[in-house]
Amino acid sequence: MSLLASGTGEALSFPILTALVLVPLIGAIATLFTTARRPEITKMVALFSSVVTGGMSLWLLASFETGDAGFQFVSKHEWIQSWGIGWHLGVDGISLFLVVLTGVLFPLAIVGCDPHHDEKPYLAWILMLEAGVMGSFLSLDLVLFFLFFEIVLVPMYFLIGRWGYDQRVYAATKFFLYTMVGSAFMLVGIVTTALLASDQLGGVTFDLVEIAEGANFAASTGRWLFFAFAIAFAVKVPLFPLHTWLPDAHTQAPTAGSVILAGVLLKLGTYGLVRFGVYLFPEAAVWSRELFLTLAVIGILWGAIAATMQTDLKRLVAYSSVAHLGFIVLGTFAFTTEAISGGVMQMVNHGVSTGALFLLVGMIYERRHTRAIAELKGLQKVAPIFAAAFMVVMLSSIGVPGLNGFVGEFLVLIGSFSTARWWVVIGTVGVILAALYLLWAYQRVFHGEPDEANSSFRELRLREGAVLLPFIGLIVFCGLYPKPMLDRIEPSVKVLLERVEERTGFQTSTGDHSHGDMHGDSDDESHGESHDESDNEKGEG
Amino acid sequence: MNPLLSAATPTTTWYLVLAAVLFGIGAVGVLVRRNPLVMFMCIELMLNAVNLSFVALAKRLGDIGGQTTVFFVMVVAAAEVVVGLGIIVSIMRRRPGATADDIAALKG
Amino acid sequence: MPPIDYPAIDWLAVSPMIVVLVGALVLLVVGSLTRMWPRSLYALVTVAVVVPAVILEMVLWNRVGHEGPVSIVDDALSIDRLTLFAWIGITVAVGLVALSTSEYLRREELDGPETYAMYLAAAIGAMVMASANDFVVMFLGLETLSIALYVLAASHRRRAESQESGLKYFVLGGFASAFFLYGIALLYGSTGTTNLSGMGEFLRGQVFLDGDDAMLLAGLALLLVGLGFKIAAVPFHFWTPDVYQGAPTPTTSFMASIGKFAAFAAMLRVLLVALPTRADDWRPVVWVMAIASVVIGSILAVAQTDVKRMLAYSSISHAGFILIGVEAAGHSGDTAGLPSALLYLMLYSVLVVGTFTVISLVSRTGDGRTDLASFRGLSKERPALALAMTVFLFAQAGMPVTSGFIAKFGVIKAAADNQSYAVAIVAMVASVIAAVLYLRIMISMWLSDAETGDETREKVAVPFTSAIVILAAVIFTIVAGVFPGWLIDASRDALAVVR
Amino acid sequence: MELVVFVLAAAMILVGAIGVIVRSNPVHAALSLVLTLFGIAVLFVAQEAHFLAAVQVIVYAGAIVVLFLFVIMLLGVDRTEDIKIEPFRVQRPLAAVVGLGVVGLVVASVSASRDAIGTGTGAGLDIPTVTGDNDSNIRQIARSVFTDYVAAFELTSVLLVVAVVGTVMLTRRIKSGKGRS
Amino acid sequence: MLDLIWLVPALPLAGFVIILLFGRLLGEPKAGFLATAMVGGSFAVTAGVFFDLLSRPEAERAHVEKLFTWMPVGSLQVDLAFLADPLSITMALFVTGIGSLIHLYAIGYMHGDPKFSKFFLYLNLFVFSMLMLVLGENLLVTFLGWEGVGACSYFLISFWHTRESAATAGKKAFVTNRVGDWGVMMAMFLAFGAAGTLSYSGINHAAEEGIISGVTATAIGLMLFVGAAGKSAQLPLYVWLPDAMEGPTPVSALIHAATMVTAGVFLMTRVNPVLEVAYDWAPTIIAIVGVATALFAATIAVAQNDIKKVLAYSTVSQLGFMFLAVGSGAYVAAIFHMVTHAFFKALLFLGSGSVIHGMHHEQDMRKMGALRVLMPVTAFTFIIGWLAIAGVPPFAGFWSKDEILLYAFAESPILYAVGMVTALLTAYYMTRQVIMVFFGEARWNDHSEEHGAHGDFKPHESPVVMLIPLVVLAGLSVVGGAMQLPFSKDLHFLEEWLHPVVEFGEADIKGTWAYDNKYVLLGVAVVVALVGIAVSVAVYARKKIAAVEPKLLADGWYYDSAIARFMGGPGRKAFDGVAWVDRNVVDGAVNGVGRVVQVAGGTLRRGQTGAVRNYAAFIGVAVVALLVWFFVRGVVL
Repeated sequence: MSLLASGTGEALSFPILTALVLVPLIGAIATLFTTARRPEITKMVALFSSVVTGGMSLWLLASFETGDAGFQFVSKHEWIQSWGIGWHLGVDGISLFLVVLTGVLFPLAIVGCDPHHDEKPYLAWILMLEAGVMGSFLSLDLVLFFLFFEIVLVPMYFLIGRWGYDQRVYAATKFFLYTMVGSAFMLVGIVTTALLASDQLGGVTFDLVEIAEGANFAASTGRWLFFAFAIAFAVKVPLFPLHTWLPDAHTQAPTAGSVILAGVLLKLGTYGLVRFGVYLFPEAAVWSRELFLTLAVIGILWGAIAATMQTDLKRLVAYSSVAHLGFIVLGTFAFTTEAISGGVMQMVNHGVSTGALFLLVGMIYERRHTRAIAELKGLQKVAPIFAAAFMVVMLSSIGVPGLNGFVGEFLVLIGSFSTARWWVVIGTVGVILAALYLLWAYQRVFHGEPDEANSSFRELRLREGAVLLPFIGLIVFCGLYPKPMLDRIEPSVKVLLERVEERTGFQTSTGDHSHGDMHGDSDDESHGESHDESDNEKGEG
Repeated sequence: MNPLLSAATPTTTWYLVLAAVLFGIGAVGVLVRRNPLVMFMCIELMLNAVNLSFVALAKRLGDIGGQTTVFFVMVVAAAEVVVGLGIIVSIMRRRPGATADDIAALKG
Repeated sequence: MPPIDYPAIDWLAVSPMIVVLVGALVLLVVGSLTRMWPRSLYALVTVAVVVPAVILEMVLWNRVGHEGPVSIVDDALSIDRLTLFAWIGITVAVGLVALSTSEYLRREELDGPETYAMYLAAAIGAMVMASANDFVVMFLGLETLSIALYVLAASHRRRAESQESGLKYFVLGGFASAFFLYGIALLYGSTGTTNLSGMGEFLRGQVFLDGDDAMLLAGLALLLVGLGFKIAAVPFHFWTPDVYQGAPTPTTSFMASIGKFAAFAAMLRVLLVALPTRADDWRPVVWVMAIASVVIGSILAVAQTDVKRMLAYSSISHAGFILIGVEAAGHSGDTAGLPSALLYLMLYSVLVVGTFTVISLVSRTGDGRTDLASFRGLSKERPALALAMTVFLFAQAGMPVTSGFIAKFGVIKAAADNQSYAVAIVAMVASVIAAVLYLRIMISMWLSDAETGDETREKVAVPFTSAIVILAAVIFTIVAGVFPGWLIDASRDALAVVR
Repeated sequence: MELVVFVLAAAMILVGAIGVIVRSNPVHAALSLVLTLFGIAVLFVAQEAHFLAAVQVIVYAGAIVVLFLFVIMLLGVDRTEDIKIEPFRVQRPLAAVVGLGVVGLVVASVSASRDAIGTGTGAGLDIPTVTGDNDSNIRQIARSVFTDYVAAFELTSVLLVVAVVGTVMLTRRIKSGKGRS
Repeated sequence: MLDLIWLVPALPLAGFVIILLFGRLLGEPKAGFLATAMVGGSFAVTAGVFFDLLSRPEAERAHVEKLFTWMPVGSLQVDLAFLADPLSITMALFVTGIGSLIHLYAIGYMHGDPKFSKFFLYLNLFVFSMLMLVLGENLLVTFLGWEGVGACSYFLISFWHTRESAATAGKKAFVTNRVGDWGVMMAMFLAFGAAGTLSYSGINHAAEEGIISGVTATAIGLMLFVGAAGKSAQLPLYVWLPDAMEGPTPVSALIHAATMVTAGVFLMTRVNPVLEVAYDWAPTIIAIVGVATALFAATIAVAQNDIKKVLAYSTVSQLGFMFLAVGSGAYVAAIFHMVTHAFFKALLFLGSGSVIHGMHHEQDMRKMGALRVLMPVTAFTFIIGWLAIAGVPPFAGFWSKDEILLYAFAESPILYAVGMVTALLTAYYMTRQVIMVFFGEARWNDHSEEHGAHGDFKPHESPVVMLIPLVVLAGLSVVGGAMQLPFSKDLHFLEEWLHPVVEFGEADIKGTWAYDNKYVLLGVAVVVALVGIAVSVAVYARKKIAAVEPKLLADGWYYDSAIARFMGGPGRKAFDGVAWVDRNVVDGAVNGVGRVVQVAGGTLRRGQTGAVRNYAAFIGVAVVALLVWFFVRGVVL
């Protein structure tokens, strides 16, 4: 039953996960030592380290043992012994693709975006960001995770603040502080979790696996702790109504910043909810699922509606992220294999498609120096290939089957339907709205007869095309053949859910079809009762 | 002689109460006077009140330590006055006749 | 007449203080008899004094580890690891501050041996405070430190602000000292002793009838006033911003590091050695002071435009964090509070010296350019300096991978250990508010565009000695942030205090 | 007898103290301070602290107040301060609260635990009682200073050095031009 | 042959990929011929599969060809697989058949368009998607195609995207379809929840076995119908289809008449066992919506002047008939009508395209007339299409429409009556169109100056690549009815062929009045059609009766404009409101917190007066507070 059981046996001499964290970090430092007079060398160094990281992540993907639910490539060392904090890294199906996504996205962001000034610190911050994100996805120690989760803010702050657009300082500050508020609660939660668990574990440890496997919190305690974690993640996701930092941050960030922010940073929140919320506090997660489902669904609709009315293209994409991330949260709190696997898929897919979308918007900005939808017109006529690329990415974002955006969304919805019926019914409306706001924007930007300012819009260049190609390739591949991903994700999700079921009695499988009729409510009620009972048991124990 | 007076021999408590009142007057003085020199004097009043308490308590406890402490306090008081007056002198040279309220450039 | 039975003196135990004292006197005597020494020599001599002191302290640390803590000179001083931890922190900080002062004084044309002698003398006061096992001794140490600081604060004779800060510090310091002393008097009256461990022992054996402990508690209240003033906790913090802002910047860093370290060490000793039995009485007060300090310090800091003043308020907020550790230490059987407070102090001291060193460089000739605008464009002009400042600021904000995170983590852990979750959460949220001010400084340094007149400003000079201090502080900040294990263990060793 | 002494001395003290805070001329305030200090010296005697009484008169009333007066004269700040005007409206009410509060609460605390005073087991118990004839007050203090309080005593030397050097630092005239170098 | 079924969609896909990569290289007309060849090849393969199936015993006429597992997770195991059975092959046949004809036609029609190859790119992608839709082994593969055709429809409607109206129409089509997709997704979720699978065989099996309860089946059916209403332009979601006429005419013919819009009917037929399990009122709703749409659209068509708009509303109306059939349980009739409709409606559209082509992109029928002389082939074929749709025997439309009405009568005479009225109207407005376009006086001379560049404007007959498809389709429209003739059980070829998929057939209405009197109904239908034609001739050719073309009908009962007004008015306001709340309330709260901190800081600052006496006073107050606390602790407590 232990998630760790199979993973530790991995006999790997090279600490690949540690390297994944350290290589970009070393790259960042190395970048700083290059001379500012030779920017191409700086860029080479940065690109090299990110490509190496990306390569390693792909190697990780290749040598990942499919079907093994536990953590693999585990790297576990003592670190701050006196506080029970360890350097514990590991990857399982849930984090694997996020790691790969990170590894792939960063080199593309480096190649695809131009900071225009101060290239050296820019690249250093990006690489540092990569190290932070990698660390967050790989950490299996609560404090280590927090450390990476929090440190990520710093490079992002500077990326937005220094290389962003006119409102950049406001946006960067808001992003930093907002996220920090969430982290504040999480830090207290982390510490308390470890201390409360220490009684059962016979010593203070912040090791995620040990706490999750060895400690069982009283119902009310677990709920408080869960909320302390959940607030941080909800801000990061961002979950309605904690989302308003996101449009500002996305809009003001430089293109690479937006790409990375949407591509991987937001996933820290959803990933955290799965890895630390549900895994550590299954009882509390089940107990509070209605709240999160509701917020997720509100977020889906709210983000979509708000996106519709935006006048700034980048802001529109940012709000679309709010909606898309709502699906992931919906899936997470549905507690079915399909839904959570779909959620994990969606994390990756959203990273790819929204990342590409931001790249494209960035290219528009590069050419036109505006993001205002009203000032763009008829681009498809002057730049058909560009428009086509935009279209593919946009369709992925809308969730057209055959492209990657659909897979995650669909799995989330179909998986959630059995346990969160009415939320799905409402949430699916977001699918309609996605088409509305994206197509409307597309029409305003690309259709029509280009006016004078837009008629000189440059067609996609080779380098830009080369950057977009992997994105589009992934969009199509993951949409048509998600099986390799699902095969790796599913075992880990299954084990996680078995745990939820075991601890809470919540019926997580969609398997029982004998009473699959419209009376979904009665199902929900029976779930409610069963976990209430388990509360009582834990309260006494 | 009225019985109250005859019965009453000043106890330690009397001294302590007197010291408290003196301390209070000193504290009020610091708050209401604007001349920094007078404020210092008020602080001296407070220190003297403490000294009085120490001495009275020393007697009550039968412990010489209280008296010794007073001795040290006097040293401290002297040192404080020296330094304090030094500060005032250096300020007053620059701004003759300034009151404590005038010296408020740093605020907010 | 019976001969006086002089107490035996453990010379090794007091040797660090003697070294420092000798250093002070040498600087004073030789310095005033000779002509101006070559550049930086005063500071280097100060460092040369500090180094053997630190070595001796480490030797003592080892000895205490083997032989256990002792109290010396007729129980007047305690030599335990709490003392030594504080001593090491104090002496190291003195060395750093002295180095950072060197070029400052040259720039401000105030060079001379007196400042360094003052530092060392003040350090003795601080060391005495940290080790005092007797209220009289503690009071004298406190006054030594305070008087030295009054003088240092007012020592920039060209700046009216400096003198103003000296006067304010002096008046309020004297006022607070009087309360402190009165508190000692009342405690003395209730327990019959001025000795901390004696008092603790007496109180352990004493059962107070109804109201009998009123004087004791009044004394405790007044004692807390004095200590609260020295550590700059709300509501005794009013002097802090004015004095920090007005004082010469190296003095500010002296106050913020050494002053705070000594005062907190003294506070811990008073509360944990003399008055642990009254923990239920003082803990709520400390609790309130802690919360008020973190919140009000942070909120007030946000509204400032002067960097020194901001950091003064932020130091109030930091004091609140340390008080959380103190509060935790007041719970019976707690083993996390005291180490966390000490660890915080150690990490914060170095951090704050580094921060103020940067400020002293940016303040330029005249020590007046400390508003946010003065930091504008620093990243262009002095990128390395700006980067160092950024590290310090993030550390102060408690970002991971810096010492600041470890410090906060320790305190939060101590609070959580004692179920003080509310404090922990309030403190963390307040630290977010405080982050605003660190961000504002960073915005000035990194993100603001140059404005007209910027190019005619005096360039920021980074002299060698200051660079060393900053570099050392940066390295320590990061090393302690990444590998804090040894410091945590050391702070934990300090639990075994002389009771 | 004791009562009379106490009342008279207390009257001196309080009159002097009030004089310090109400006399608008700083010179008068300083002179009132002398009155208070004398009154305290009297009470020191009444409380068997003969040595301290002497020191109080010599050092305090003598040296310190003279120093005050000297500085007043030096700086010429003997102008009267209009204490009828208070620029801060809240200041005096607060002062009243503080004064009454501190006095009231300390008095209340002291009287609440008046019977408990003296039950302490002081560290100086081995020293003969203050009133005993076998050793004079000055000897007892000397013994105490060089045994129990030797650390404090040594520390006063540092304190005084600090005070002296500090005063020098503060009051030395600034050299114009490029400093001393 | 069956295992080559994957080739059917693969060929158009290959065409798509080749044109995508080398489209510019190929250029006109090679890209068009390549695309046509691909679809033609696909048709050939389909035909092969058809004959293979035909050669097998009825029980074995289903073949699943699995390519790979698409989404395997948990209990959801979805394969990317094709199902070759009579229904899907029927669909595939006419999709590829008509598709290749229209491709061919488009080569001529799109001649000279700068985006010639791109047009075929989309067209091939569309055919691919449509084939995925019909060949899908499960709901999800169908949905892949379903959305794919939607996307292609979007691309093609807004093909001339520089025209604002085209762009808007494309978007409208997509979004409206998405509303329907919501229903399809719901149906999939429900089906998966109930049956644990998305494959048709699994779902249908579960329905037959009673694993899917009545209520769930009803829900699935209605949700699928929501989807079908979107895709097949039924009330209330039909609004996009008339606008979709903004696309090039081959697109209108292929997508918005023959193939895509019938997907809803196909889907309902696919899951007919589920509908059988559903509560009785569920199909009735479908029938009512269908017939209502039919009538509604027919009334609108009466007053249209745009040659394509008439056909568009006619399409909506005819689709309504198909749903009437579905709702009445006449799946075979629905498919039958779908096929015949594909023939004649494609024919009509292509004919109209030919007219438009000849008229240099003039679409207003009021500016046409007497074209039969100048465009004889077009006119001839168009007239055949007209007769077919008007329900004149022996043309294809007569048979299929009649069968539907037969079943409708069996269900309810009211449905039948409404259907009949619609049929009357259909005959009427189609006659009107034929007269306006091909007969009467030539009105286009009057407007020659409006055609700018063409100095001597004269309509001309279309090139031969465009005429071949017309002729072929005209032929099919004539003989198409032979698939399913009512006279004898032996002539029910289609019913027989579809039997493995659709068990419900004529046997089920045996004994009703309608069944017993089906020849009477047949006669009534003929009469009605002729009456419609006669009246129309009286009105438009002979001008004996004044034309009734109220604005109400011309504007489609103001339905579309009401929606537009709602979306532009309250709808937009509501959206704006959300954005406003987001900005001012949700974000305002965040900034408000910041402001509160700042204000608090500013207020607290004022306590920091700089006056040392104030500080002392504050400290003093704090001292008093501390003393009070400790006094309370010591004395009171």
